Amino acid sequence: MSLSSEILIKMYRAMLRIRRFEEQIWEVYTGGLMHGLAHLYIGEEAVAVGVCAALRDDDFITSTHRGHGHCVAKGGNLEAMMAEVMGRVTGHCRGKGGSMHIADMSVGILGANGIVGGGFGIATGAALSAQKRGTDQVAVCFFGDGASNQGIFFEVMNFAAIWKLPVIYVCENNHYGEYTPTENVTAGKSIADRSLPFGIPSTTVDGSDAIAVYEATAEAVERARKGDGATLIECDTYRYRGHHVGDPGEGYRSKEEIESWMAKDPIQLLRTKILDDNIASGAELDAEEREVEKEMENALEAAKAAPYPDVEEVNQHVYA
Amino acid sequence: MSLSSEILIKMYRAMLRIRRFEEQIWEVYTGGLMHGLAHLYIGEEAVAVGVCAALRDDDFITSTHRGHGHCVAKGGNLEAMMAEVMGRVTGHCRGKGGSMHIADMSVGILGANGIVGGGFGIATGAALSAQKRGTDQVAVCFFGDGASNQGIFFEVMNFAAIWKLPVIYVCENNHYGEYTPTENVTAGKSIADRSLPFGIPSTTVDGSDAIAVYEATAEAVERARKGDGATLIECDTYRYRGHHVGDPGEGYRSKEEIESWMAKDPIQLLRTKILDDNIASGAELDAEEREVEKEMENALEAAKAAPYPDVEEVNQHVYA
Amino acid sequence: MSMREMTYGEAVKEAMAEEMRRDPTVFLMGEDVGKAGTVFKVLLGLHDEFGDDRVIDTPIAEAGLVGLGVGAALTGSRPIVDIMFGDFIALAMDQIVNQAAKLRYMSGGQAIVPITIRSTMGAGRSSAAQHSQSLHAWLAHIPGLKVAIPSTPADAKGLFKTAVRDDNPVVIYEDKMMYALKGMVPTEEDYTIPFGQAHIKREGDDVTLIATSSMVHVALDAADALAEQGISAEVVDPRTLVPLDRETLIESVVKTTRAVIIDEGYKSFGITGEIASTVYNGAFDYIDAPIVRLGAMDVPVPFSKPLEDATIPTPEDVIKAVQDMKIR
Amino acid sequence: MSMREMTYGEAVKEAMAEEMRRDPTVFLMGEDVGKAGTVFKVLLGLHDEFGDDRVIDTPIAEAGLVGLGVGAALTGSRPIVDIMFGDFIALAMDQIVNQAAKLRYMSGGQAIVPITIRSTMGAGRSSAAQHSQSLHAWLAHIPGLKVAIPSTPADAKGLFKTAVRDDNPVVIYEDKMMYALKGMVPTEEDYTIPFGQAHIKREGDDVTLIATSSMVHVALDAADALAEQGISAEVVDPRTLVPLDRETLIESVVKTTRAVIIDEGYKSFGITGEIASTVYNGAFDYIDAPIVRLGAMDVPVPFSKPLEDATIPTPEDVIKAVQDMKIR
Ligand SMILES: Cc1ncc(C[n+]2csc(CCOP(=O)(O)OP(=O)(O)O)c2C)c(N)n1
Ligand SMILES: Cc1ncc(C[n+]2csc(CCOP(=O)(O)OP(=O)(O)O)c2C)c(N)n1
Ligand SMILES: [Mg+2]
Ligand SMILES: [Mg+2]
Repeated sequence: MSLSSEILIKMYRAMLRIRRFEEQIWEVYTGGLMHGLAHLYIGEEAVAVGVCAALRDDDFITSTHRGHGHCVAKGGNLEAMMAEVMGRVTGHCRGKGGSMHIADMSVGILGANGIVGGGFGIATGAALSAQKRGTDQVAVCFFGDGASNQGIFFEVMNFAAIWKLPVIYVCENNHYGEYTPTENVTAGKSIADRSLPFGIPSTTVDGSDAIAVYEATAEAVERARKGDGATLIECDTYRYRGHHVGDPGEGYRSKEEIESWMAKDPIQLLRTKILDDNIASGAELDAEEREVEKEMENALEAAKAAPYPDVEEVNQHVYA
Repeated sequence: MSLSSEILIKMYRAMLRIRRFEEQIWEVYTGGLMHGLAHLYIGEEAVAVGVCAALRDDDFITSTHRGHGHCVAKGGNLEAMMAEVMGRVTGHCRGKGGSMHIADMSVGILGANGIVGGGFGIATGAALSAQKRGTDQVAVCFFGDGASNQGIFFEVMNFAAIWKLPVIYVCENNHYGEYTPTENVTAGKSIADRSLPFGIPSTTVDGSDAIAVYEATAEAVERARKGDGATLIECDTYRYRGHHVGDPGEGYRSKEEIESWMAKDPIQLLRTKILDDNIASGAELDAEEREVEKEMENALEAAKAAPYPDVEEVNQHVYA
Repeated sequence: MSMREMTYGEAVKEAMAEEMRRDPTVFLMGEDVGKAGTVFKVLLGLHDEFGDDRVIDTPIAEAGLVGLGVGAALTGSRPIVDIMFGDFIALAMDQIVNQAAKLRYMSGGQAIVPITIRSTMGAGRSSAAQHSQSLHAWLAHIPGLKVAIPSTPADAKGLFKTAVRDDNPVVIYEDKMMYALKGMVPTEEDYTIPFGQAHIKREGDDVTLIATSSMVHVALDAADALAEQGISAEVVDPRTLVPLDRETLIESVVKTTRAVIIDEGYKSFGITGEIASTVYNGAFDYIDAPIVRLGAMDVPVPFSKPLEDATIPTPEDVIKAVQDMKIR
Repeated sequence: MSMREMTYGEAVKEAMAEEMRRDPTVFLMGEDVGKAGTVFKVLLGLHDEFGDDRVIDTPIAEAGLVGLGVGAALTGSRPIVDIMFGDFIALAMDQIVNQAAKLRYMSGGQAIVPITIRSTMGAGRSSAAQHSQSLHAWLAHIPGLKVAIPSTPADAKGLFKTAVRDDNPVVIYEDKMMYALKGMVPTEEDYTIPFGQAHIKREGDDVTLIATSSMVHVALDAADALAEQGISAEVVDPRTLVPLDRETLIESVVKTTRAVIIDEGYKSFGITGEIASTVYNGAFDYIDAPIVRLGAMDVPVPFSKPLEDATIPTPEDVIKAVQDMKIR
């Protein structure tokens, strides 16, 4: 599969947007502008971006507690996202969800989720709904290595297999669940193997390589749209930062390990590829970067200026 | 593995005891002597008996809603069992559990279970306890093909694998969950495959062949006692009767199918083997049969004569 | 209103069939709901009419089952999910409570989650501790869910249809002991019962019997017997726990000045506490005698029939409670 | 009694360490309880002392985790199972309710299931709808379980030790907002607090504030303010919901004739209804004003701070409720 330069640039830009958004979150958090938790995706950008680049706007995704990257990649709005994280009424969810529940249903983002494994049922059900309604929409379920030990993962794979549902399970194996190394709590040689007993094909890709992720996803999307059912994709990846913004991310992870991952940074990798293949110049890419920077600044300013929701709306939206 | 004639005769006798007990249940039920449900095991005797013959008294089993066979095979007492099914105070559980909760903890029977998949956690936890307490006890979890779709099955296999727990998962694949054919709702080529992603070895055996079941179990028990961890054994089997005593078992299953299974009846198979190998004579086996018949009659009489529990004990045994 | 006699089970089936005919996005899934028509056989025939695509047998995996329903509801379908025994809802609590109930709120009103979860409740079948519970209090406690608990064939039909049409997650409990109960049921296609309207099943002046599901019939039997003793009992059925028609319950007790509340959930920390304290507060100046709460005994439901029988409220229990109030 | 000042979190850790030293069959398992000492860091150091065999990091699989605990408890071990957030108990309800709670009864008294499940409750950390719930009402409803809900460091230690020694399944809820709260705690090794004994946290005559967990401190703050207005409030903490010390609650209200009940569970169908109706009945002839129930607002807990704050009962809410009673 050879990717158009348009897509490559789009992916590059999306990765930058995620990176900048998250760096900004770090500052917003340490600056006391946000409450609660936020789980940073920095280092994993190629996964969300590679996957979502292979999707249509009307396809669905479910996200995780580490959800900003998915939201940006699927078309969430930086301003509405920043406002949400800061609990402002202009947020995607009017400040009611926050970082852990960011959702933009208008572009198929069915929500970040605070329950580890919370997206499995929803994504698989969205695929069932697409099938029942006779569309060719596809649903993607992002989940972590930790989530792969939740029983419902296996339950939904069984459903997906018997009914040939158009769903793609994307595992972001970043080698830790909170402070616990994946191998301590996760049996078997690979998470990708876990779909095989159900007859669902799987593959493992380098999660730092956006193009590889894109290609694996595109293949899975094609299968799904054709009615051939589900796919599991395991992406090998790493979070540079701690489990959440309050965790330095050290102690349980060695300096060497962190550095070895940063040495193959997904954004740098794609930049090099774009430059090597003469798809765009360094100056053009720098211009992208400045634009993203500007967008981010505007988003932050707007979010800061936005009000909190009125206390009167506390009991609105409980029921339709 | 060559089995001693003692074990073969013991297994034959155990299978007869199960068969007679269950035929008796049918009569007790249709005669209005019992309330509620009972799920009959007739046709599947070789599984419970083959497995339990390879266990020690201090090993643990967890059973299912179809639990009489397991209970008999592990050493339950026919009289206490019959009384339990009839809700009498002399039952194993003082009539409080009934058919679906028969338990005799004194011989390691941790209970039949009304929740499909209810034994997974308990058996795996019993194995964990054995490991922590430093014994070499083993725990066996009986479960159905239907239960193999419950998420907790996969959760506990993961636990068992990472901690190398002495547990054996025995799937009784009788090709139906209630009225639904297994293949309609169960993805993949075999249930035995489901442990492979966790690095837990598995095997499939003819569940009508008590000796084959015994041998597979004995191997798994050896692994477990040595500290090498869990095994999954899938037994191909069939229930002759309906899902429960009220269900004729027809309509959703063809006559031919039922007859083809009855043609390789587990009790007849073992009898033939014993006779062919000159381990016992027909007369000796017939004598076994008469003894079982007698035991059963006594059990039934005793159960019928036993009182219901006093209403005063309705709120006893809620707490220790 | 044209009416037809049918059983409670038939009423549920008719509601479902009508809604499936009306709205192509409605489908049903659950364990053995297809050809078998559920283990209670109440849906026999539905699969014949609607086929595999809309009456769907599923694996035994309650969490996944509800999870798929939630995802489908979020994306343009209106699934009905069948959880065979109410006890098994325990396996799907996360999906119901942490997902279905909260998605609308957490998304700031973007989402609707029009899923109907039907399940059963009630002891009395010698099914022992894991197949006899009435756990509706759990779900009534969770904002974002609606909970219906019909006591008659007509209510079953009308509430079920409302549930399917509601844009919110609704859990509807059918007492499995009532499937054969007969009653007159309106036949018109748009017969629905609004949620949050208690129904006075029998009028009376001396005492209010607030009862749910099959306990309504226990209350009605008690009311008959009390009438013979010259005591006039009003029987009020909330019909939905969420929303709860607090006003009607209170008004009745303001009139009668006394109340007995009868529900088949475990007595402690069940719904009778909520209702009793609601009534106490709302009718504070009128209450003449301590409100009596009757619920299932606080023990796991025993298998043995004489024990099981002792755990469920009976008309005699209600009668005794009322007699102790020394009305005349 | 020799005492030492420590935080609520330290008290829990000390209880656990002492019980593990005392009884080799006690072990702890849960997500990130090992080196990380839980995500709240309250158990830091425990793993150093007891090692991998007794302080065990587990996969993220709450149902399996509790299931293993139940099986271990049934066969000679005394596991402590950590469920990080109380919201996640929804994933393990079947194991807790259908297995742990019922095994003893269903086996006719053969089994004991000495498992301690510790989890957290409470909003206030801007953790949104799936990390802020106080769902203790669910488990208090289930016969066969005991439920403890300590409000102070001393109670946390004493109740936790009792839980571990109890032969029944016990669920103990720690409010995560209280981990840093300091208090004096008895140091002797056999300091345990019997279940089913409410504790009067402050004596008073005019009104009884029945409060649980962190709401005890809300009640105490309110009592201080009320004292300045010449109103003497008694603060009573049930400490365990099951068993519930109904007598002490009733006695207090018989004395004061008025009550406010404050709990952080959702208000509707939560524990305040049970307590209110218990008190109404027990103190029927003494009650001078409608009992006020305060609970978390019946909405999924919102993320945005001003909204979240509006959902949790405050001292001002309590004060206002008492003032409305027009005591003087
Ligand atoms: C059901 C549930 N259990 C536990 C948690 C607490 N928790 C939040 S994130 C996390 C680790 C998740 O690991 P993984 O799935 O690998 O995702 P990652 O954080 O590495 O992206 C845990 C245990 C939770 N939110 N939900
Ligand atoms: C959690 C749960 N879901 C559903 C049921 C209802 N049920 C009882 S037996 C059964 C079928 C079980 O099939 P399988 O595991 O293959 O066992 P078999 O009956 O064939 O021995 C079902 C669905 C149940 N008891 N528990
Ligand atoms: Mg991870
Ligand atoms: Mg089967």
